[in-house]
Amino acid sequence: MFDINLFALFGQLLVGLINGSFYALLSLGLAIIFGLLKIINFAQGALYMLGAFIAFLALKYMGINYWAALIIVPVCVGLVGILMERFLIRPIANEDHLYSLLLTFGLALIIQGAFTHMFGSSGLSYAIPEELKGGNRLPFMYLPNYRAWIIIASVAVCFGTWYMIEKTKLGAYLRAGTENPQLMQAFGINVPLIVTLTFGFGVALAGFAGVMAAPVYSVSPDMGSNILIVVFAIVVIGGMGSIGGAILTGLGMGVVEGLTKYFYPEASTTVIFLVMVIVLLLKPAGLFGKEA
Amino acid sequence: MSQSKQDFILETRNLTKAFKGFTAVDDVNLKVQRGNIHALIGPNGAGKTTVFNLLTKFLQPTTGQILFNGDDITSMKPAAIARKGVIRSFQISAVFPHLSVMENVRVALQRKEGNSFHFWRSEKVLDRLNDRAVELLESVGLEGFADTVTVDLPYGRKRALEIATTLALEPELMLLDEPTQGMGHEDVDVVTDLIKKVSQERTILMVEHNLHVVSKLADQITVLQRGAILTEGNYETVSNDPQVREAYMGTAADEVEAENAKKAEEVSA
Amino acid sequence: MTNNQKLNLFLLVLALLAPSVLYPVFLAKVLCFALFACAFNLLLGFVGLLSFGHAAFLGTGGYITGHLMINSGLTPELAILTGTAAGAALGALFGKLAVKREGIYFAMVTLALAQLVFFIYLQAPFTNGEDGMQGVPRGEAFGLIDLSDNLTMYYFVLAIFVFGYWVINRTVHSPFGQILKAIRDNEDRATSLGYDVNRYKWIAFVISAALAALAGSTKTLVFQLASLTDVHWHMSGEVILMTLVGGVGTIFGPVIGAGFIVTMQNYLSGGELGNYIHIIMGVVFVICVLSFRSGIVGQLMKFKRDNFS
Amino acid sequence: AESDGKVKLGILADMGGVYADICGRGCVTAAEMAIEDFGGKALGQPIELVTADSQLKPDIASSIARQWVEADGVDAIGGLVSSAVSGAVSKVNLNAKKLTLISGSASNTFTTKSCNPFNVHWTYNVVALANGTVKPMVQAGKKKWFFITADYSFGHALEGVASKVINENGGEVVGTIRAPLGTTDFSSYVLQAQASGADVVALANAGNDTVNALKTATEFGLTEMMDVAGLLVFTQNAQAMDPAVAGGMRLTTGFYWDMDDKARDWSQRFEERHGSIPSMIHAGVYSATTHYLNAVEASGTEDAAVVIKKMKATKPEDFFSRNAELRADGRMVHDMLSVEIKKSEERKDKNDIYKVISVIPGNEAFSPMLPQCNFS
Amino acid sequence: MNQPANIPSAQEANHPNSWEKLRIDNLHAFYGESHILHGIDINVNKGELVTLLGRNGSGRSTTLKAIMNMVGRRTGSVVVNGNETINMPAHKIAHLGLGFCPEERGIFSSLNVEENLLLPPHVRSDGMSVEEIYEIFPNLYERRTSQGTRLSGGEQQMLALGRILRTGANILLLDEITEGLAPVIVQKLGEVLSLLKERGLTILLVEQNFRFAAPIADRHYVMEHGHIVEEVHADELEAKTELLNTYLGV
Ligand SMILES: Nc1ncnc2c1ncn2[C@@H]1O[C@H](COP(=O)(O)OP(=O)(O)OP(=O)(O)O)[C@@H](O)[C@H]1O
Ligand SMILES: Nc1ncnc2c1ncn2[C@@H]1O[C@H](COP(=O)(O)OP(=O)(O)OP(=O)(O)O)[C@@H](O)[C@H]1O
Ligand SMILES: [Mg+2]
Ligand SMILES: [Mg+2]
Repeated sequence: MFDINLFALFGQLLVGLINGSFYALLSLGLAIIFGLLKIINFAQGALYMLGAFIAFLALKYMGINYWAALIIVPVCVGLVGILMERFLIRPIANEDHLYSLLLTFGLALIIQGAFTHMFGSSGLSYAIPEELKGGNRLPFMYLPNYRAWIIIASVAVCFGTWYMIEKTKLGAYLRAGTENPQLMQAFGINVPLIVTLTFGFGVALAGFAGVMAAPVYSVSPDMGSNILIVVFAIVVIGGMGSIGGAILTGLGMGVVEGLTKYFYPEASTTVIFLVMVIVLLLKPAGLFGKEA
Repeated sequence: MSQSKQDFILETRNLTKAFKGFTAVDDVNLKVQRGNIHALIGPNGAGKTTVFNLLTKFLQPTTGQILFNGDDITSMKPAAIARKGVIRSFQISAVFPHLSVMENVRVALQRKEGNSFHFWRSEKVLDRLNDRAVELLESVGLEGFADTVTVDLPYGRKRALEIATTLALEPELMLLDEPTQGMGHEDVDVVTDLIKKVSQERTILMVEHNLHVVSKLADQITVLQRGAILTEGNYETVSNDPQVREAYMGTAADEVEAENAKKAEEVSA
Repeated sequence: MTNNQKLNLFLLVLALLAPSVLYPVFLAKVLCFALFACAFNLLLGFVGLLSFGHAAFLGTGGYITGHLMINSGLTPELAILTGTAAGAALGALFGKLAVKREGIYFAMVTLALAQLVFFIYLQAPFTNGEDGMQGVPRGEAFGLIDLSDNLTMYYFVLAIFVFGYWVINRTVHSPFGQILKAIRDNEDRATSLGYDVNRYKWIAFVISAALAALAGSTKTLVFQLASLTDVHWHMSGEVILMTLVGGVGTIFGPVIGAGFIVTMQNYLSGGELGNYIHIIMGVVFVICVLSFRSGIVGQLMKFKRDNFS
Repeated sequence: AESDGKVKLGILADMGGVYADICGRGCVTAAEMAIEDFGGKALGQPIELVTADSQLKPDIASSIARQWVEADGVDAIGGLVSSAVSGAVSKVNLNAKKLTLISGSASNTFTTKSCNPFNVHWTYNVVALANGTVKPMVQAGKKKWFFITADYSFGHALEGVASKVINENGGEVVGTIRAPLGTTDFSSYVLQAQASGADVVALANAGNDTVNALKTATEFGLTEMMDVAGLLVFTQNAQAMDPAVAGGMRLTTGFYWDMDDKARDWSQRFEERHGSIPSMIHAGVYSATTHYLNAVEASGTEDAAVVIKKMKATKPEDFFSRNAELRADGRMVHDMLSVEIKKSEERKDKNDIYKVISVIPGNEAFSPMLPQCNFS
Repeated sequence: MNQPANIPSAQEANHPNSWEKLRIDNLHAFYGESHILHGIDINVNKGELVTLLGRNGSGRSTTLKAIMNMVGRRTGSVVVNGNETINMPAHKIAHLGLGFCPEERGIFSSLNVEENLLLPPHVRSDGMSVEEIYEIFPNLYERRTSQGTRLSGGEQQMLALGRILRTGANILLLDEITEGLAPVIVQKLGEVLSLLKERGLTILLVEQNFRFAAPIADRHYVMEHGHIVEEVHADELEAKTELLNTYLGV
């Protein structure tokens, strides 16, 4: 009996890690946009949903398979993001950041509303690609291949992104450019372009997460809004703008959630917010954030 | 001991502030005499602003004590210290940009009214402060600007306003961080005179790089270097100290003396 | 000033006559949200703090009042009072945690705390979770006035609204309000002048929370129902929208904004356009942010300034 | 309660939410069809139909209902998916003495705990589902049950009733887990179910939740270890499920479009108008509306107090209601169907999803009337 | 020191057509509604050090910002190394060899001192090496790993200047760089500027501290209310002292 529970516990931890990978991908996207551009992108969830839908439609109407979608969809979503930034967000770039938050909040409502209107909200299902069907029986649980793939793929993407931003000159430009764009221009750096691309990239990550999610969660218009607030919390816990923080916290919170689901399921929805409040009290700038 | 209590309005004992792997203020024992204008000078990064931040508790000392009028204020909150009569000005001018010049002063005066938490009373009760406010503005030559919105003031005027608001609190001890920074010469002179003027019946501790100002104003000078006190004394002693020249003043000191000498002649002539 | 008073008087008369043409319950709803938005705006518009968790106070007021009306013999005004007090208490708690933080952090902390509250209410038995607290009796105000009649209810709500509106108005134009203004302008300076900035923010927060709860309590009485909608973060978003549409930092703006949004929602959810409601609200949001930031009242005031002075 | 001699019907549905396909525009269409088939007029005046989106929120539903019955002279409100919404509306209608024609909700509370003289509960309820689906399985020797329950009133009710049935038939509930409404990732719940060592994992949820839960169950190989029973599955959900997974699953429904000619005939008309085959709720709305209109016509007034008596006095009889009666407690009792989801090879087309296993007589499916709810 | 850097600039110096580095004609600048600069004419030749004097608010910083196209709107003509820039986006202008050190220093808090130093991209090949810069400003070396805005007022000033010396810009726009610096450092800066001049760099300097500017400058422009009201050559200083006093209140 006991060991079964222990197995169950391991299982929960692993599942937690899988969910964590999605949190990581999404909060990474948010953190980039949020930390580097000081834009709070409330539409991130909606774009994640968009990613899943594009994958679904591409498969249904154009026969574009999962693997192709992994590349194509992020690009499409990224483009959507670039258009958003260029034509909606940039005009208010100099206003209080509160406005960009509200703007994207509105966009989120629109996107989700539109898809609900077109597809209804009882989800559509996207088949797991043949190559990743089936799974392996670990000592403590049956691990579907696709779930394993989720962990590997997202960790890889996350690390790549982290490296690009924290360890390259481009990253430094980004960080500085958000602080004092005018001066960076004066130094000879095309800040608006960088900003647009960064936004596009941050959003593309959401699209990528969307494709990853399509086969395991049902593709439905509200799949984004459900997860968004949690991801927000994660970005804050990790320390706004801290890329590494967002990734680690994403994975970590997934695990924490898994544990709660095992020990006290009722609290599984609350736990992350509890953590967030505590963290903010003890370490205002978040676990990995630089003290303001 | 009781002796020092009367003489020194402010005293720090082994005041130390360490940032990550770096000691900005190192075991400083500062004694500020009541009624003096006391200047704190030193190379960049010597720790002057940090000392100010410690005195006003915008930073927590790592170790050491701060005594004001003999009682220990080391563990007080910034606002509490301000209420005790220690008021500071900032290295960059600190005013309420979107309030009118008059309102700026009134905000300071209002504190003593004790009605600042009264959200159920009409703001009209504040009008009785206007006369005093106008007086203060006159004392810094801003009477003409009473209704201007503060953003639109030229830099020097902002400084003056800041000093007026500070005065409104009738501080026992004023801390001025580079009061003349970024000012044209005439502004410098205005502010210098202003400080002289307001230094009556109160003590002033100031950070200043402009040696002319220092030489004109300071009764007592403390030189900081690398967070520690290098020497103390009046302008003569300090400016003739070779270490100080080497570390801080350079030949600038001579110019100043020359100038002062010249001025002296002019006066005598 | 006198002009202003004239205007207020005119509006009051308008409010008194309104029920003769419009459905009182609808009007009451508008007033409740108007009060809610005003309370929110006290914080955003006059202290510069964006709370993304004000729904928590609205909902708390509602649930507490509802619970008391159902299970205790309290008269409505007392139940409302308790609900408001509860909101204030919660606000005091939130405030203690939140006011230390600034800008976006503040928004996020409030959001998180509100989410906590949401999930607590979701699970707490006395709220009936998703079903909501249904069939709350309106009771008799002061034990005399039967509120079950919609018209009476409306006037009762109007009275409460006027009171709340007065409180806000007064707070803004009080010695306290002056300091808030100063703090908003330059916090460090306010501190160095000896003002305990967080105290002031905290008090403002509590006032705002209390009034939000007052709105919630009243709303529950009007609809005889308290539900999770009032605690959901969407509600926190809506109140921002209302304030934005009406005009951030203008005292009357939120009232207009609330009126506008509530009317729109009513019209939409009542009619064929039901399933467009989110899209349309989103569009309104975007339009406001892009080209209408000073809100209706803000625009009007600008127009007045440009043309009549 | 005073009558204006004009029949005005309100349909409150979920136009954009998770139940939109189950009772959204479809419910409106069904009501329209009912009115047209009735001739469009009652008491000599054209029948008015108003519709609105409840957004599945009790507060919105209640305020719309209030406006309708207090200001707009609506006589009866139908459609009503989600117990929360129905509850709120029924409260309002009780005050205003207007009829509540519930076709979409599953909870049995409207004819038990919170029954009232103006409630009419059509189509199905949790008891019927439990009796229809759970009982036979337990009797077939599936003794140990594990519940994955939607964490709100409907889920709790369903779980409660089902557990009762299980225990009465000598089975046992080895564990339950409550998943928040709208959960997208059931993997951790599925793991617990796996660890529970049960024979059957019962999904006491609806709509997307069911679809997602089942999907995850398959992915983690649960379906190979134990049976999965969807306690409430609508045709739309069944279509959304991968036949390879859902194929062979037993479930209970109040109606199946392909059950016989009368049903087929109506369903085809519905499909032509609405674009997809009707759910049991669509059919229920049509049936309830028709029965209501008949009663109005027969009693010569739309005054609810009178009409409800008439409705209870006459037996509903149409393509949906078989051996049906509207009991004094407002429960419409009729034959339910026990069906099995067809495997892909058995399917002719995308609409061919169920094969009917047996008919469950109404009095077996539904629980007997409670004395305190007898409003005859 | 640093011979290799010296030689090419020396050669350039003999290039006649690269003589005029900066030419400003009838430059107007606006911040939203407010019209700050009213038709400025300035030209600076290769290897010259020219100062802009004037009272607070007279528009000196705005002039520099206008050259970098950092103001709300600007009209007129600004020719840098022979290229008209009036319609150029800000980020292109720098690459013509311009280096700008703003009044408010603009140190980046999200970067540490060294990152700040390395941030601005090279606009030309021959910039100072990081070592040289540390040599001039030892404080920076000491604090190189700490967050940029944690530096003291003066250290930030040093960083702001050091930063653009690295980029190899050969036209420097410097706004009140002695502000808040200890006298010794100010002297050091004087020497640095002279050194840069020798290297053939062109410098437009906004300065309050006339004593600092006088000895090193070739020419002075005096500004008032957004106009150039006087041009004074180094050799005329004696003669025009009175005049300057009236303008500047020295
Ligand atoms: N928050 C901080 N974290 C780390 N180091 C700091 C911090 N604040 C100041 N320092 C360091 O402490 C030293 C003293 O700083 P301070 O601002 O007191 O110098 P200062 O004497 O005011 O110089 P200046 O005359 O240039 O203003 C500097 O080297 C600075 O880099
Ligand atoms: N961003 C801005 N928006 C509006 N007006 C501005 C802005 N910056 C400067 N000004 C105004 O332009 C005028 C010139 O400012 P500028 O900074 O060029 O003066 P300055 O000569 O540099 O004086 P100092 O730098 O010593 O204050 C001043 O009246 C100032 O108020
Ligand atoms: Mg300093
Ligand atoms: Mg300047």
